[in-house]
Amino acid sequence: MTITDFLFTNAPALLVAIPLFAAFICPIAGKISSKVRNLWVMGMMLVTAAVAFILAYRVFVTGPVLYVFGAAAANFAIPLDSGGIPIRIIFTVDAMSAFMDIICAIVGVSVLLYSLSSESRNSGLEGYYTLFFLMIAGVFGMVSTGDIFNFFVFLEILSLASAGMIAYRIDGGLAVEAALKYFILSTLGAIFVLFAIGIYYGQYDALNIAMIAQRMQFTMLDKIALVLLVAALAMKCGAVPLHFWTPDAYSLAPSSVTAFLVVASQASLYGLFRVIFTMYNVTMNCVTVGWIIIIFGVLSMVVGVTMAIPQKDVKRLMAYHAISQTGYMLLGVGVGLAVLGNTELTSAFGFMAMEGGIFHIFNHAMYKGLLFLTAGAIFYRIGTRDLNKMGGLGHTMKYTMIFFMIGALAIAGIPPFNGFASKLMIYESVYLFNPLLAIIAMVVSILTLASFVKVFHSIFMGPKLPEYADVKEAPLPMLIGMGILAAIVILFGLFPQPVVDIIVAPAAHALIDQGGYIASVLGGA
Amino acid sequence: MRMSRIVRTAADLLYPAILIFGLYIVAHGHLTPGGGFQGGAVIATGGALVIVAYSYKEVSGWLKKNVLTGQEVTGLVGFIGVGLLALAFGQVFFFNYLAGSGSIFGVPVPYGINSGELNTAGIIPLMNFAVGIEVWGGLTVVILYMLSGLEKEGC
Amino acid sequence: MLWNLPFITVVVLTLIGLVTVLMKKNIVKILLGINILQSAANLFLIALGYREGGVAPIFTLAPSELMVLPTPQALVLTSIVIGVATSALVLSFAIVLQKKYGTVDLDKIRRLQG
Amino acid sequence: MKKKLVIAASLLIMTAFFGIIALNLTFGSPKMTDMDDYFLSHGQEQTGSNNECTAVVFDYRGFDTLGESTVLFCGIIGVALMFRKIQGGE
Amino acid sequence: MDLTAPVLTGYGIWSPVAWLVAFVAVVVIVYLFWKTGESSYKKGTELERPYLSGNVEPEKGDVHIRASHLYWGFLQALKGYYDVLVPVHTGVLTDYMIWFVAVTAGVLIIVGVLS
Repeated sequence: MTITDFLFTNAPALLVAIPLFAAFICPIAGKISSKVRNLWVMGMMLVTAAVAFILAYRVFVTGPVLYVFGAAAANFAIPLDSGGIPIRIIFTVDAMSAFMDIICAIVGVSVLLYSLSSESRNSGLEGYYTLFFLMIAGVFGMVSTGDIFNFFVFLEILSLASAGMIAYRIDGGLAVEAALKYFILSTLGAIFVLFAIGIYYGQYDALNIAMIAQRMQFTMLDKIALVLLVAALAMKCGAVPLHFWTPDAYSLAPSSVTAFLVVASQASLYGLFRVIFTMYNVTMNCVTVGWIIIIFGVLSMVVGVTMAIPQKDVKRLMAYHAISQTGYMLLGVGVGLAVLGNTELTSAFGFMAMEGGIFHIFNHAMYKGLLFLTAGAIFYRIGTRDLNKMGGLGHTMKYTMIFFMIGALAIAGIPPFNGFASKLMIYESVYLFNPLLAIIAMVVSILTLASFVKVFHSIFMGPKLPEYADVKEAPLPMLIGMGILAAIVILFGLFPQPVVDIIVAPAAHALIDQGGYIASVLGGA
Repeated sequence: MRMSRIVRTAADLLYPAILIFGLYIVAHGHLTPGGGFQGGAVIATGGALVIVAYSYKEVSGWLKKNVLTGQEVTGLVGFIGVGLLALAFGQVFFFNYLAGSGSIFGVPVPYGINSGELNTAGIIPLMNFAVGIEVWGGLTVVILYMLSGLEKEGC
Repeated sequence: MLWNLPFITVVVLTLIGLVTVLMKKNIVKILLGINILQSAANLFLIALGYREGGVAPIFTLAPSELMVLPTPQALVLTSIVIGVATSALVLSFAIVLQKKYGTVDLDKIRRLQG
Repeated sequence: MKKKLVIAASLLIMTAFFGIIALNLTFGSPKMTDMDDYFLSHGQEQTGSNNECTAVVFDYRGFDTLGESTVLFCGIIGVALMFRKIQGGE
Repeated sequence: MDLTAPVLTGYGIWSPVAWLVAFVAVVVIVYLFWKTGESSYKKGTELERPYLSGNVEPEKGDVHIRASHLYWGFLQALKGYYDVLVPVHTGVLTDYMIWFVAVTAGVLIIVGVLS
């Protein structure tokens, strides 16, 4: 067996095993010296990203990849003597999972590069990197797994690691308050998820998502389980009116962590879509659930952006924008869900709306990560997040200003950056569904631009302030980290169609195609 | 604050017993109720007993946080290592490559109800030991960290 | 009604847990409420796996071949350990907040708002 | 006062729906048992473990157990971060 | 694969490259117009300083408009809306959990009873 075969076969397992292994070694590596630790984390991150890209390549070329833990062979999903039921934990990596893997790998690499210098002044760094790798493992596990209980376990890994990271700056106590709010809410959500798992297990004696989907009858109990899962995962992804933890946690976490928390929220969003589309699909009442998702989305968009405008803390403002952008994804995919039962409407605009929503996940992770990283660079140099105390930094931090401009224009949906492409897809397809929703989406986009003009003016414009006379440009590793994300923002803005064709459309198709998912696990049953 | 001599002596006497009992639970995880987590938790309870009987200052002299963290990491690396070893043999992650192989822990088990044979179950006892070591170190170090947090405040 | 008593207990425990979580203001009490909710979830899973007259799924000197389902017990084991980690983290948050804010009352831990 | 009303109403609804769950399931006779019957009948020969719970925990669902140890590790690292000594910095 | 292919959006198309070409063309035209203007601006004279009705020019730091003064009118116009919305974010964890459980209950009613 050659090394390529080995990698191709075992990529889904290595995707989670390598970050976990890196995290386990990290406390020891930190005891030796900080150089060894930095080398270790950077090397392991690059290996993880390479594995993620190999896996994504394989998925986009050959279709869904299975990995059965502990079986005789990696794709041996159903034992011969079991009567057609999967019994082990199965990783089912389809196009949507691979899409999320790519996002996580890109943001992970740039954030880790960035934090090598941004966090270098702090104590407790081995814990920081350990928890960072555990977050990466949690996201990879959540998006790759095909087993609902395994999903719950990775959800818990993600929320514990995120809570530890949010509380990282303990000295003021504010960060601990934010972490407490995040963590208790997410634990409550996790208990709801556990109840839902119990309901599925009690009815169908199955934990595999494909198996549950095949046996799904949409009884009263399934409705309750659906609601528990939707509420818990919508809370985890920060949809209004369950968004209250988001601004606190995003603004108090270190900026590098915040950029990754965006990806973590989107992993929950992925979970929400996976539950709705793969486990239920058309067996449920798509119109009702679709409209619930749309209402979550519209509320998120409007409340998020209007709450952002009066904020004085730059990261809190960006956090509200993150909520608002999550609304676009929920809107796009919700419209796709609402017309799912109707083939004609789906092919007319439903599929396009879903493509827009899913493409927006990618774009949002890139430009919002970039914006949080620039905010972190500013905080690193001047030590405050208060917009009222800032001004005139454009004279000294030129590269940071350029990166901020790219991110701000992308989030506001100004051509030719990537935010415009996905937002246009959402506007035009949603307009065919319900014109009012499209108009709300456009108004929200305008308000986003207005809000970022304010941020840009108060941070970078104006005369050089005397208190920031000797501020220098951000260090090189931070600039490289931001540069990677900025390059992707521009690249995907200039060439959106290849991206849509290669990774977005297969991902949207993988979500809608419930039968294909079941067949890939249960073998054409 | 240290407790009275009676409590301390009782803790001294009980600790080895708890240790043995916990290790027994870990070792027989594949035959009787129990396993790595339960056994590790039992041993950590013994640690908690000692910590409660003596003062934190005294205990922190014998139980070093770094050593316990190292123990925890050792357990975890052992656990994932046992799983990853399967990849080295060309098998799937977490494949039970020792069960029924005739080597250590590889004796074929008699089917149905039987009286139990310790030398069975393949990688399961190895993983039980790894998890037991991890939980032992981990739960003890949590108590120590929390006490150190309270200590700074003076209660 | 009586044959479903474990499930009724789950409902009662859930209610108690939710009331504790929503009405109490002390962090430690809220943690206890969450632990009650977790116990309810664990009891729910365990009760799902019971088979009339079954014994524990261990073949060592088992009294009968009729056994309860093993999967819920594995799930509950996982869930209990997750609960332990959760409790540890929340308690340490409570200790740090007590040090920094001088209180564990949620009504007073509200410097982040708006 | 309005808050109490909301709490009462939502608790009532939650309890009602959880009650529906409780009444729809029967204790003592699971609806489907095919996966667990497989564990009970094949566990001994496939894993060699007499304790089928351990067989499920460490073999059939071993990956969950890795995740579970990781959760514990996460909690411990988080606690360690909470009580670390801060040297300067932010 | 055609890198520059436009995105089909269901209603129209979006081609960034065509947009970019048009953008550059417009910029060039604007530049040409701007070039034809009279360049009477002289450096190092009174023209450089702002004219404030004969008052003394304030310090540079004082003329910077701080963030909280921006969009004051917008916030004032929507005062009723913000008076409702901002107090909802109380900062008390209990309220957040009540929102969570109440929304769950509401969705339970919608999905479980009404549909």
